[in-house]
Amino acid sequence: MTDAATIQETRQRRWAYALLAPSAFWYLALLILPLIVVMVYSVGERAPTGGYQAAFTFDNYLNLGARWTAFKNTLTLAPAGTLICLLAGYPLAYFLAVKASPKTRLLLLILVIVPFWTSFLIRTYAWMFILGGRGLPQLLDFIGIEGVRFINTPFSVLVGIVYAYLPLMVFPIFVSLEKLDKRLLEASEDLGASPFATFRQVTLPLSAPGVITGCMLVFILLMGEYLIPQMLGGGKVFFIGNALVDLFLQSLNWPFGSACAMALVVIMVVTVTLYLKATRATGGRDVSLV
Amino acid sequence: MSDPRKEFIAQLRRYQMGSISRRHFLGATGLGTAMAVMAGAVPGLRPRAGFAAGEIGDKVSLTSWPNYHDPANLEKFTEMTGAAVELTVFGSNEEMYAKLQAGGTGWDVFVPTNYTIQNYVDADLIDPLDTAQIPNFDPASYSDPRMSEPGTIGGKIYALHKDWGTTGFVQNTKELPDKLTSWKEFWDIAKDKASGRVMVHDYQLTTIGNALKYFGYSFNSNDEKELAEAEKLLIEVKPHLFAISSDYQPGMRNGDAWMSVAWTGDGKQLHNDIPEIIYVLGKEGGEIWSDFYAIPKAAPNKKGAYALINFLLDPDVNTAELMVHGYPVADKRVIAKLPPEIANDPIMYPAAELLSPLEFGASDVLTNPLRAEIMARFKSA
Amino acid sequence: MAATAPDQTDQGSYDVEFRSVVKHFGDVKAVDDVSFALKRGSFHSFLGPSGCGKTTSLRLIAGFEQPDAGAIEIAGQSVVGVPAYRRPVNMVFQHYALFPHMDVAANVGYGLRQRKPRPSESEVAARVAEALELVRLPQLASRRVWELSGGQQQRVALARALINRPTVLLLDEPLAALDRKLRREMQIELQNLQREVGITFVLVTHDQEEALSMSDTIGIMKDGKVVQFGTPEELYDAPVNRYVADFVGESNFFPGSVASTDREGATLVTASGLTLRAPYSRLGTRLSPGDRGSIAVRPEAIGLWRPTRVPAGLDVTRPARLLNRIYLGDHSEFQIEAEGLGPVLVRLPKSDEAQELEPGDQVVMGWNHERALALGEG
Amino acid sequence: MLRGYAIFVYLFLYAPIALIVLFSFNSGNNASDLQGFAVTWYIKAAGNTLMLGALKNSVIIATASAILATFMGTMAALALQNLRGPLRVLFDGLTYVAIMVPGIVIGIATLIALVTTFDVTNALIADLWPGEAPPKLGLGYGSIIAAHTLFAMALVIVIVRARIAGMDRALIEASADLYADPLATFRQVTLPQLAPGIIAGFLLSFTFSFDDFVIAFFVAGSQQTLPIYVFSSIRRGVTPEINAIGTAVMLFSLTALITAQVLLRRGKRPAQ
Repeated sequence: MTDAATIQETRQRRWAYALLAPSAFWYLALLILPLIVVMVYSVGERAPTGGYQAAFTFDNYLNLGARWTAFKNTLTLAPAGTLICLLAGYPLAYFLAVKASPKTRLLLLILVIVPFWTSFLIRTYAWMFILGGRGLPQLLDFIGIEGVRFINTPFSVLVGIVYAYLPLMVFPIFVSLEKLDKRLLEASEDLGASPFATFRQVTLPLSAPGVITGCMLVFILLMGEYLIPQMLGGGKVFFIGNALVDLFLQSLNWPFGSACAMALVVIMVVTVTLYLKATRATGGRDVSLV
Repeated sequence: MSDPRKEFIAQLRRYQMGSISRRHFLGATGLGTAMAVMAGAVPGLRPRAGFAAGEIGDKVSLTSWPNYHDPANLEKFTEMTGAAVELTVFGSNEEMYAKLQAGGTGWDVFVPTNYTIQNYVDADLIDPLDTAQIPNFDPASYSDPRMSEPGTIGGKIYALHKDWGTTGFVQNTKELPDKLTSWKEFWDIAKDKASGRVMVHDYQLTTIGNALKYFGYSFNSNDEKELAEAEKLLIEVKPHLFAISSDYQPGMRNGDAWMSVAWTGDGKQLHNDIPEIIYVLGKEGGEIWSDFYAIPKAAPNKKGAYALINFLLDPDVNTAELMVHGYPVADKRVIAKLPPEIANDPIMYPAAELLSPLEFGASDVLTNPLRAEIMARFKSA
Repeated sequence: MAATAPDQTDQGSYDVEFRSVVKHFGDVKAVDDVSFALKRGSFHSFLGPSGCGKTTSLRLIAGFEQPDAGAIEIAGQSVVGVPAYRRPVNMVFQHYALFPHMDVAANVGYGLRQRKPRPSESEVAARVAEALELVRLPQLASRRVWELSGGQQQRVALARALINRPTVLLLDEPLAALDRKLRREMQIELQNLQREVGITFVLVTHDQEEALSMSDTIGIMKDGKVVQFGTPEELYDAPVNRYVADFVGESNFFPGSVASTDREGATLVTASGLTLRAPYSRLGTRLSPGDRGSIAVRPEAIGLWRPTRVPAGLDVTRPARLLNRIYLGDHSEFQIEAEGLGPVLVRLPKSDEAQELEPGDQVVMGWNHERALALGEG
Repeated sequence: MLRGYAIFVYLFLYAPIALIVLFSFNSGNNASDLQGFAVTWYIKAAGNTLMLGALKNSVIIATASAILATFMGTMAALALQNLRGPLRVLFDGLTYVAIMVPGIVIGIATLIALVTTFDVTNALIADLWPGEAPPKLGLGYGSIIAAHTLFAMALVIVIVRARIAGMDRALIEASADLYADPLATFRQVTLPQLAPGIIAGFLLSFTFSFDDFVIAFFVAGSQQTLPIYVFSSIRRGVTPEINAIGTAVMLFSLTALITAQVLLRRGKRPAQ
C-alpha cells in the first residue's frame, strides 16, 4: 500500500470512530450496562423487604417454571397474533400494491397508517368499550344471539393485537409487493401459470422479505406486550410483560424479575435469529429489520 | 447517605398498582346537585385576607392526588396571599415517597397516606409540624381520633388529617337482588350466582386482605398458614372472576361485572349514577385509610406551606374541598356544615359498627414477599 | 429440438392475424385499426419509434392486453378474451423478467410445471437440459439468475420461452440491453434458432438494422398504425412514403411542392426554386400537382467530384462545399453543403477518387433521376 | 372480493376511531353512554392544566429523543459505511439487540441501571460537594429521553443504512469529479439522497416516543407523559375528556403527516 493510501485509510477510520462515538456511548450506557445489571441481578436474591441483595445463585432461573402460564400465553398468543396479522394484512397489502389504482393508493396507504398515529392507549380503550357488555355483546343480544362474552378473554386480546399491529404488518409487505417487477407476473402468466399459480409461485416468494420483516416487527412487539393483555385481558390473560411489571412493581422481587427478563431476551434472540436463518434460505435475501 | 437498596425499592414501589383508583373523586358526577345547593347555602366561604401580598412569596407547591382539590379554593388562596399554587399530582404513595427521597423536588406541601408517614419519619424526610402556625388545626375537632392518629409519631405531630375512606365492595342489586353484608357472602356468591361477573383489585393489599376476611383473619395478616388458606380461596375463585383489575368502574357501569372490590369514592360515584349499584362494607371488616398534609424537610417555602395548610383546613374551605373530592372528612366542624344527605350518607359516613372492625393497612404487609408471590400465583393460575 | 416446430396440419397458413384491432389507453390510441397477418414459420419484426404501438401490438398477441375492437387470431383460433396463460405464445421480455428467487433450471422449467397434468420432474429436467443445450448454456442450470451476464440472461429467457414449444415466440426488444458485439452475435443466433425450430418469431424493436438483418417481414409502425408491411427489400427499395424511407436506411430528403406528375413519377420545385424530378416508389403513394412531397436520394446514390472533373450525363448537379469527412473503413461519409439543397450526406466507397478531398474544398455533387424517389409526406 | 375485504379492514381500523370521535362530542359525562352533542369536553380538556402539562412533557421528550436519535443514528450509519471488521460486526449486533429487546425489558433494565448509577454518583457528588445541599441526580426528562433514544437510534441506523446501501456510489464519485470536496459532496449529494430515510427515521422516532407507555412508565420521574396521564385516567374511569384529547392528538398527527407529505413531495425532484 502506498503512503497516500495509508493516510487516506487512517483518516477515514478516524472519521468513522468520531461519528460512531455518541451512538457507541449510548449503546454502552443504555443497552450493555443495563443488560449486565439485569444479568447480575438475575443471579441475586430478593432482599427481605423487597428489591435486590447480592448473591450468586441460579435459583431464580430454576424457579422460572413458576411463571409458566405467562411464558405459555406469550409463546402461544404472540405467534398466533403474528400469524393472524399476516393472514389479515397480506390481502390488504396486496390490494393496495397491485389492485388499487395509483391515484387512490397513497390515500389508502395513509389511511392504514393514520390509526398508528392515534394514541395506542385510547385505541385500545375503544376496544374495551366495543368488546365490553355495552358494545358488541349488546348488539348481538339485540339480534337474538345472547350471552356472548368477549372482553377479558384470549379472543379479545387477539383482537386488540391485530388491531394494534396490522399496520405494521401491512406496510413492509406493501413495500415489497410494490417493488415487485410487474413483468415477472406477466412472464409467469405468459408461461402458462394461472393467476393463482402466479401468486403462489412468484408473488408470494418475492414478497417474502416484506412478510419476514412484518412478522418480525409484530412478533418482537408482541413478546414484550403489556398494555393489551392488561386492558383487554382483564388481568386474566397474563403475558410475560405483565408478569414482569408485577414482579418489579408489586412483589418487588427484582432478581426473579431479572431472570424472567433475561429468559425473555434469550427466547427472543434465539427465535428471531433462527427464524431469520430459516427464511434467508428460502428467498428472503435482503431482509432488513425495518 | 441513604441506604441504596431502600431507595431502589422506593423507586419501584411507586408504581404499585391500585393506589391510583383510590384517588377517585366524585367530581361533577357524584355530588353535582348537592354541590349546586351548597354553593349557594354556605355564606362567607371566602376567608378574610390574612397576608399582605408577597409576604409568603409568589408560589407554593402542592403535591397531591388527581382531582383531590377544588380549583376555586386554590384560586382564592392566590387572591388572598398573592402566592400561586403549583399543583402536581401523583399516582401512588410509593412514587411520592421515591420522589421526595430522590430530592430536589421543590415541594412545599404534600399529601401522604397513613401507612407511609412512618417511612417519611424514618428516612428523616419530614419535620414535626409547628401547629402554632396552623390556627385552623384543632385536635378536639376530630370525630374519630383513629383518622388523625397516624399523623402523630413518637408524640410529635408530623402530618394533619385531610380526609379518609374505606375499602368495601360494590354490588349490582338488579342482577344480584339479595343485599350482601359480608366478605364471606361476597366470595361465596362469586363462585356461584355471580360466576364470571366479579372483579377484584390487581393489588395484593386489598385482594388478599379481603380474602383473609372470609376466614375472619386480620386484613393485615402475614401468617403463613392464614395466607395459604386465603390463596386457596383465591385460586378457587379465579375461574369465576370477570377480571383482576383495579379499573372496575367501566365493567360495573356497562353491566359486564356485577360485583367488585371497591373504594369509597368509586362506590359513591357508581351509586350516584346507577342507583342499583350499592356500596357494601363487609361486616367482618376490611381496610380503612386516611390521607394527610405534611411539609417536607427540604421545602423551599415553609412559610407558604403553613399558610396553605392552614387555609385548606379552614372549615369552610375544607367543606368546599369535600364537595369536590367526595371523600369523608373527620373534622366535626366540616361535618356540621354538610347538608344532611351527605352527612348521613351511608357510603361516606358509614355506621360506627361497620367502621370499628376496619383496619389501617400496615406498611410491612405491603412489602411482604410471600403476599406478593401469592398474588402472582393467583394471577397466573 | 426439431420437435418444437408447430404442427403443420393446422388450418390456414398464418400464425397471427389482426383484423381492425383497436386499443386505447385513456385518450391515447395505442393501436389504431391495425390489420396484418403473420405467415407461419417466419421471422417478423415490428419497427418504429417508442410510442408507435409496436409493444402494445405484441402485448395484444401475448394476451396482457385485450383489444377494444377488432379480431385477433392465433393459429386460426380467435383469442379475444383468452388470458395470457391460456395462449400458445411465449415472450422474451425486454429485461428478460427472470424470476430472481429461482435458479436457471427452475426458471426454464417454470412453464412446463404449469401444465396440467404436470409432467414428471425427470421429464422437466430432461426438457430443461435440452432447452439449455439449444441456447448453449448447459453448464449453468443451478446458477442463480443474478449471477449471469446479460447475454447469458438473454439465453435463459429464450430457453424459458422456447421450452414450451409455443406457436409464436414474442421478443420485446430482447437485445436492447446487450453491447454491440454481443447484439450482433445474438442476432445471428436468433435467426439461426428461428430456422432451426421453425416457430413464428415476432420481434419488436426500434433498431432498424436489427429488424432488417433478421426479419422475413417487417411492419413499420407510426402513431398506432402500420404504415408499411413487407420484406426488408421492399421497405428499402420501395418505401410507401417519406416516413418509411427515413426509418429504413438513410436518405437525403429534398422537400418541395409538386409541379407536375406523370405515370412514372413527379417533378417538384424546392423552396430554393430548384426543379427536381424522380420516379415514384414502386409501392408508394401517387402524387398530384400542388401536393407537398420530397425527393429522396440515398447517400450512396450521390456522387462527389472536384469542379473540374464532373462527368457528363448527370440529371442533377449542384456546386457544394465539403464540410466534414468521416472515415468508416471500407467507405467514407461526406457532409456537404450544397447550393439550394442545404446539408447533404454522401457515402462513397474507398476506391472513389473523392476520398482525397479535404474539408473546405469546393466540390460538385450530383445524381441521376432514376436513383431518386418521389415520395409523399407521411 | 379483494376490494370487499379491503373495505372490511378499513371498517375494522376506523370503527374504534369513529367511536372515540363520536364520544368526544358526548354531552353526558359517562364515556359509554351517548347523551347528546357538545364540545364541552374539548373546552374542559383545553383547560386541564395537568393534561396540558403531560402533553407538553410528551412533546419535549419526543422531540428531544427524535432529534438525538436522528443525529446519532445518521452519524453511526455513515460511519458504518466505511467500516469493516469486528467493530462493525459488534455494532450491527448491538443494533440488532437494541431493536429486539422488548420495551418492557429496556424500561426495567434502564431503571435499575440508572438508579444504581445515580446512587454511586450521588454519593460521590455528596462527598466532593463543598456546600450544604449537594445536587442529586434523579429520574426525569433525561432518563426518559435517554431510554427512548436508544430504541429510536437503532431504528434510524437501520433505516439510513438501507438508504445508503441503495444509493448510487457513482453520484459521490461524480460530485468529487466535479470538484466538490468531501464536505460539499456530503452536503449537496449524500445528505439530500439520504434525506427521505433521515426524515422517516425522525418521524418514526417521534411517533414511537410520543406514544410509548411502557418505557416511560418505568423510567419517568415526576414528569407525566401523555400516555401515562391517559393510562391513569382510564384507570380512574374515563370521561369523554380522554376521547377529546385522543381526537385532538389524532387531528394533530394527521395534520403533521399531511404537511410532511406535502413538504416531501414539493422537495422531490421530478426525475425521482
